[in-house]
Amino acid sequence: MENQSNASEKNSKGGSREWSELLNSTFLPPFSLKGWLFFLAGLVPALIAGWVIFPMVLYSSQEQPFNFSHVIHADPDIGIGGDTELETCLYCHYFRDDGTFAGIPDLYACTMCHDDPEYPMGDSEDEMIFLEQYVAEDKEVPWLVYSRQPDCVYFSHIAHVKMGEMDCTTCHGDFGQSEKPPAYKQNRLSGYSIDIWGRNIAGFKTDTWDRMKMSDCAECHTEMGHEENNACFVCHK
Amino acid sequence: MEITRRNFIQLLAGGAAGIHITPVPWKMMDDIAIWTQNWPWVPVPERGRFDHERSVCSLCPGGCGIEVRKVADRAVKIEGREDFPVNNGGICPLGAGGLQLLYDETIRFTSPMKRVGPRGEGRFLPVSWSEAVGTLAERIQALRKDNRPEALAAVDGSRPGTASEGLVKRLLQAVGSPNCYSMPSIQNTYQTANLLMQGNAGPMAYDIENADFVLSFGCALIEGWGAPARVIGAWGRWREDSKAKGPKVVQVESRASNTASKSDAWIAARPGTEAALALGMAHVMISENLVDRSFLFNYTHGYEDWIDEEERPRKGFKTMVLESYSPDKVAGITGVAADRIIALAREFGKAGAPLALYGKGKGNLNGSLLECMAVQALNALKGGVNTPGGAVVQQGLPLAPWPDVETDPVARQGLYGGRLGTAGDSRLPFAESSIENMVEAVMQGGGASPVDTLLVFGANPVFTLPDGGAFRKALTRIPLIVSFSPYRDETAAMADLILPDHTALEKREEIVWPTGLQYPFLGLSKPVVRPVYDTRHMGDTVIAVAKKVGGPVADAFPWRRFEDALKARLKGLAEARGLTSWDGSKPVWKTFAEGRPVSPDYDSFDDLWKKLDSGGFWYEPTHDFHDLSTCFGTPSGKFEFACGRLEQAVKEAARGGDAKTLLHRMGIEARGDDAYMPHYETVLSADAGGDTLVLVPYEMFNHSTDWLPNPPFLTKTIFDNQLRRDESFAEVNPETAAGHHLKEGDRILIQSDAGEVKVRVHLFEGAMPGHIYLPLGFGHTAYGVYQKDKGVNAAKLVAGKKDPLTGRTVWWATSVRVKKT
Amino acid sequence: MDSALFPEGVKRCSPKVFLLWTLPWLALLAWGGLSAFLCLWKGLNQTNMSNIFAFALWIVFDLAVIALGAGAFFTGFLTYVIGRKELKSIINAAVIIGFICYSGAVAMLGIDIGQPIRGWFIFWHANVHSMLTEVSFCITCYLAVLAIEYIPIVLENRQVQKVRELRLFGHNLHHVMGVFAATGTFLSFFHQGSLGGMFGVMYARPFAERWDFYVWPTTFFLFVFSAIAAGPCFTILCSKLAEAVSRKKLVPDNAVQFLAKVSGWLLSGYIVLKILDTLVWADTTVPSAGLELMDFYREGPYGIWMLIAEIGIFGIIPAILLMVPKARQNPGLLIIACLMNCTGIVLNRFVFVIATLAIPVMPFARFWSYLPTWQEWGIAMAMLGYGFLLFSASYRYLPVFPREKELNPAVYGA
Amino acid sequence: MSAKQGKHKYGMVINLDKCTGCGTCTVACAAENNLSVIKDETDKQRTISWMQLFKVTNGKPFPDTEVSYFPRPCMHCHYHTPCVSVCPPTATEIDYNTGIVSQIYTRCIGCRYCQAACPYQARYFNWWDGHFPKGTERYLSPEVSVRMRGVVEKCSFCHHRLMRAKTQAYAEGRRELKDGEYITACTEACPAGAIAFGDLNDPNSEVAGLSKHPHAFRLLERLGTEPKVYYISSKDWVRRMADNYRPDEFQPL
Repeated sequence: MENQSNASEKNSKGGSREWSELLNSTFLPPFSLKGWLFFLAGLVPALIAGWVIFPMVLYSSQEQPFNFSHVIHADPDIGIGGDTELETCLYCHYFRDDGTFAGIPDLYACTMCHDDPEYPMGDSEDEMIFLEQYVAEDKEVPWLVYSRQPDCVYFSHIAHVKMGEMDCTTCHGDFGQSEKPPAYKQNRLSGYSIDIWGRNIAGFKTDTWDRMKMSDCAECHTEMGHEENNACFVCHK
Repeated sequence: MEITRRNFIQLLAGGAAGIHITPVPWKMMDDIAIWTQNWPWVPVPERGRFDHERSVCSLCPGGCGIEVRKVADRAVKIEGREDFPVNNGGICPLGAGGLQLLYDETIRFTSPMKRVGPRGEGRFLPVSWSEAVGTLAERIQALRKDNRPEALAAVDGSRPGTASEGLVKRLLQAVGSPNCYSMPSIQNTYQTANLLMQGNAGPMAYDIENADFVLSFGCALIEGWGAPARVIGAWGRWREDSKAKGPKVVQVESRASNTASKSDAWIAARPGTEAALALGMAHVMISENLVDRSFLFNYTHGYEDWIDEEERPRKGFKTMVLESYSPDKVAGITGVAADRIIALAREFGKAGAPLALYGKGKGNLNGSLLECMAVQALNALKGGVNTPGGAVVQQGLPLAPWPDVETDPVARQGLYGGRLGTAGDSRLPFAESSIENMVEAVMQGGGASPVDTLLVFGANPVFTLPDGGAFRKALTRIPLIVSFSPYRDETAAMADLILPDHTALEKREEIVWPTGLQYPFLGLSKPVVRPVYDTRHMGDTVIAVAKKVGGPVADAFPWRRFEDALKARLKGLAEARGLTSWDGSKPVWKTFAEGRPVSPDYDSFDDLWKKLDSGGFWYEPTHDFHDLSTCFGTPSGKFEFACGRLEQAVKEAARGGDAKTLLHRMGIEARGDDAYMPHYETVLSADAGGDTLVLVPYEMFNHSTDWLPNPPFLTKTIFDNQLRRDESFAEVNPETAAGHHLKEGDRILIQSDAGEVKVRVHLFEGAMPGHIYLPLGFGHTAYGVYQKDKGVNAAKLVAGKKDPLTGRTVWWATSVRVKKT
Repeated sequence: MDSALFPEGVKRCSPKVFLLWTLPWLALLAWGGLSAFLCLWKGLNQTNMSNIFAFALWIVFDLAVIALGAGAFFTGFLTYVIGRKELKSIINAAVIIGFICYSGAVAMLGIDIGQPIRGWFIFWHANVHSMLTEVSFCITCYLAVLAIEYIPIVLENRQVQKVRELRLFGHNLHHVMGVFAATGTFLSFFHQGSLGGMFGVMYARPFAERWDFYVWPTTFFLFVFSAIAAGPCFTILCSKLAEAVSRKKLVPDNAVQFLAKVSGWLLSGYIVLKILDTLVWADTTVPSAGLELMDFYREGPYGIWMLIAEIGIFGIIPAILLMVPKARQNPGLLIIACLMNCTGIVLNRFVFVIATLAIPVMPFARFWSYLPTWQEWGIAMAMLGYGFLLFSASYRYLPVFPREKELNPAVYGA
Repeated sequence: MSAKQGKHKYGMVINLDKCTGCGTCTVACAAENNLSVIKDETDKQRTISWMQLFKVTNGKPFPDTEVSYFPRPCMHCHYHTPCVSVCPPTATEIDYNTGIVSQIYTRCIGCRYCQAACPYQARYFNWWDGHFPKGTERYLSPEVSVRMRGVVEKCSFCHHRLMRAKTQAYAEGRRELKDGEYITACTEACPAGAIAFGDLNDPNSEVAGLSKHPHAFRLLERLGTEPKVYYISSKDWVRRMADNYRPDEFQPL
């Protein structure tokens, strides 16, 4: 009995010393070179996996049904002209009488100009695809919407564009100048577009249109002195 | 080199350190947070342009204006119209839940169908329209070939006076069958009462808004009677503030219904004794001289004793009432204290513009003719006939008649001899048609059923007829049953062929004169959404069938489509002086009372049609109250207390023989002159009383009780002491319950001569002692999960007397036995 | 055959017997597993919980086991912070029981919430004003602490000891145990309290509402108090049960007696406060809500008996039994006293959860009764099975009772 | 301390003298807000009905019995909102600029603490996956997101209708709403016009006036939750039903 307890006493005292040695030699410098190597052997692949492979895996990429050039359509000589850039945008992406926003124009809106499937207005084959497969078939174009928010989100364009006098670019960037719509990248986990879910994998934000998440809305509301608009129901439904 | 455990740890440490300075953990955390919020199987409603369609609700005869909110051609909400004179913004539960009747595929027929498997099971296979129409047409041709066109019968739930009803009648007439049966509704009762006392076939038109004392005999005023949104709207105005004085409202009913409770006073008379109560009041008013003598003297017949053309002295209404309806006697009959009757009579008699309304619940089922007449007699006593705030005498809508049907010999013979049962014959001169009698005829004898082919339009008699299940039995003997119902209802389940109609929001439908409305009104619904399934307007189908049958039958339908037939009728309105819009500035009942003529806001029929199509209604906001000398179409040309037409009919039927036995067969026990005047006939069979209870089925406003399925949303408003899971509750007065040793929630068996049901007990002080109350509309055996097998159908228990003269079922009082289980 | 895993030189029953012993508990676990699957797969419609009984059997169970599990932190507190050496002989048992109670409770909560995969939002989007947030934080942290306290016991397994690093690791954990004991005490104090607070702050539920003392409603302190009063008794009961089953003496009497005495005094203190609290509540909160005390005790089965039983029968009596040395030294009375004490606390939690929700506040709202489904019972019973299994296994393979050998000379020889 | 004062304070006044107990408000609410339907809607412990109808009787024997109704939306308690303070993941919140108590379904974890804390039984838990029989998903409105199983929901004063009204106003170049531009679905549907809705802060609004009616009262006023739903009844027995009173505490008018 006696010696037993003594033994354990000593053991544990000695134990503590050994223990600290063990810890030091494993985790504290100076490391042996071999130690370093092993450390790096773990570190480097991890970094590659995290910064290079992960982003590729996380997002799927899809192309639009056919090419659409904002440049051509927004060219006053060929397509739509407006006194201001905003007016040009609003020509197709218009507000309805009840103030709701039409978003991506439906087939009906397009056929205002592209009224006859037989007679294309330009000479691009994409227009032919559009006329043959959609106008002729009277079928809506299944556009992939870059800035589609989740269903639980309510967003009022008129409140921002008309009352808030914001530019389209603030959130949508320079889509208006695009020759070709970029690929639609969807986050495999959250299911949302990279354009609202953060272009930068690390979550850094250089331009206002890099991201359209709740925090971004709130941030802007606050900056503009509209904290009151950070109440849940203002943007949720 | 040898790898130590330590090196391994270092490797892991490196990896761990590394991954944490990449976005992986942080980005993942963020994305997973969102991932947990996505539930793939939760529907995400499609976005799109918001839109509105203005139309009229045709789910009930109420004629409410509705605005249907649409998103990208989907109807997402039904709301009331502010610019509509009848409901002025309001709507009812059924209307608000209407979309569930449009889109729920599980309760609808998605195309024409042919039955497979046994009747009642409801298993069908789709067939093409041409095949379906062909099958029916050939059958009809065959019947006509063997000279028995009368073997074609129809049960029609279309509302009286609509083009739909007209087309069905027309089809049968052209084919040669007199056996067209309309579903019972309070309208029949009103029209017959009007015919007998006022001599016109117009609807009952009550100027409620302008009355200063409203005495309702059983109308569920705020629970769906008449044009619900109209009455409830008025009710709301009356209760605006204790300062704003509405009329005093008194409800006569045996149960503390919402109407009874919310009224200013509640008179609890035994169900079926309302006539006696009215006559008891008459006794007081007459003896205390609280009557409008000049009206009675100038414009009524049979009030005072009179001498007929054979110089015989006849008893007048006054004498009859004074002899037989003293307050004390009436108190004995009704269970209402004599002094209460006297007080009520005095109030009614002293009021400036009192109005006595007659009804039974919502009015989906028939009422009692004699009761209706007795109540109308009260109005007459006060001169409240064709006056502002009274019962207005109206002649019906000025619709253009269709060309007469050219019948061929086959048809003529069928029409002459082929009448089934005895409706309209000597026994029931005033029952234009009686399903009860058709059922009787079909069940009679062991031979083949006299009905070979039965068409069912917009009705579900198997469920709604309060006949203790007799109709269903009759169906089993009918070789071919064709249902036009859009819904998988009980009757359709018995059918062999389904020619599905559109539902309300998909079709054109008229609302001809909302029940009880004081001014001429026609509502016209329009399709607010494209038909969701492969269905067809029942009118179009009827025309198609007729065309297919060919010959004179086809010729009877000189129209391509239902809409042409409809327009042909509506042309009549173009001639009349009505309006098709309402600016909302002044309620119609005000302009109506002022009686100023208006100039129509349309100049041609096309103009009218355009406006009807967009606005959805036509009305005449004015009325001539001064034509009392001309407005009555009775033999005497006056308002008749002693009904000449009735006496005439009985005389003819008796053919000089003894009227007594005939009257007895008509269900009238009263003797002598009383028989031809509004009087009281007892409704309960002799075995009532003792330890039996009187079963009173009641209709609910917040639950569909007629042929339409109940939208599940409405069940949210049902209390769990009316229905709990699958069990119905019967309301019993605590005192009565104690007598039968029943506690709240007990399971009991209710037995009548017709059948028995298992329900649970709910103790309710507002239930009349000795009576037991069961809600109607439950106990479906068809439709979808939300309607099927929920509770029991009170109609299946109804058994007992028939209403005198009309032969309709007395569904408001059946004596039953109650057993605890 | 598994004897190599047994602690140094102790006797344990044969694997066959041990297996037989575990069977019933495994059965309970299976039942619970099925229930859990149904609840997670089909949703909480598998239970009889409702919009009226938003909290039900599971929450009662959680509150109860967390209260009873308080023995762990309190004994730890007495052992390491106060430094009562005699308790070293029972601290291991206390820790394991605590670990069982808390891990079980957390598992149950995971099934109880409607959106288990979002459970962590409590931390992700924490609302600091919510007592439940506080509870979740402290319980999770404390569960970690318990795990840390449990590890060294595991590491003391004979085979594990052979691995140098682990052995050393275990030893060193022992040295810092005091710190964790202190941390545990701190955390437990708060979540035990917050659990009480959860109900005390429902100020629109007069039956539960209590007046605030500083930022906390009195229930905050009462729950802490009652927990530390009942916890040790539960520890005693468990070790006594272990002794009965193993037919060995495992804990020296001085330890048990000390815990019992402490429980007794704490319980008596608690009861006094509880009575005061009830009086104040009945005199202020209740009338201000337009009610009278008896209004709460006339619905269905929830009569005034609850109050009498909770305070009188299962409060005062065990308090006295535990305080009087003669009484608590009598083995039979000691067990009875501990049982009653625990029952009283469980009853208290039951009343706060079920009765609070069952009694309608709106005059026209009606009273509903509630009976759990077999799925609900399944989860609850699995908790029991899990406890027995883990404790039995620990006893079999770990030196839970360090003084087992010296206390059983008959078995192990002097 | 008293509740924070915001710009608007939307509230409701329900006149029980006008109310006929027809249930149109309940149905209109269900249709407007994409409420799901369970097989046994009469299982009142588990059905969801943001605007729930409660039936009361005066308890007098036949034939003096009277029934009346309490349509009960969420009270949107303005002071110390019981459900808001207890929600662990901040899934519900009161916005003092509208006075509306929100519920964010994608945030809710379904712990149901809010249900326990609410004395009005105004909060409903989704015990089942929302069930929409074949075809009926077509009547769902995109203005209200459909709830998943396992979360709590409640009356939102038809908040999306506020947004709708604002959007309309913006389209017309107005920032402020006129009284009556924003009303809830139940208000709009009631055939008796028994429900009034508007901004209690606006002294000229209909509700502001009605809420000061001598017969106006609120449910469980004594608990101090400051509900923004008022009721009006000229009947003492009905008014007495709205709160708890000890013997002879209640003052008839």
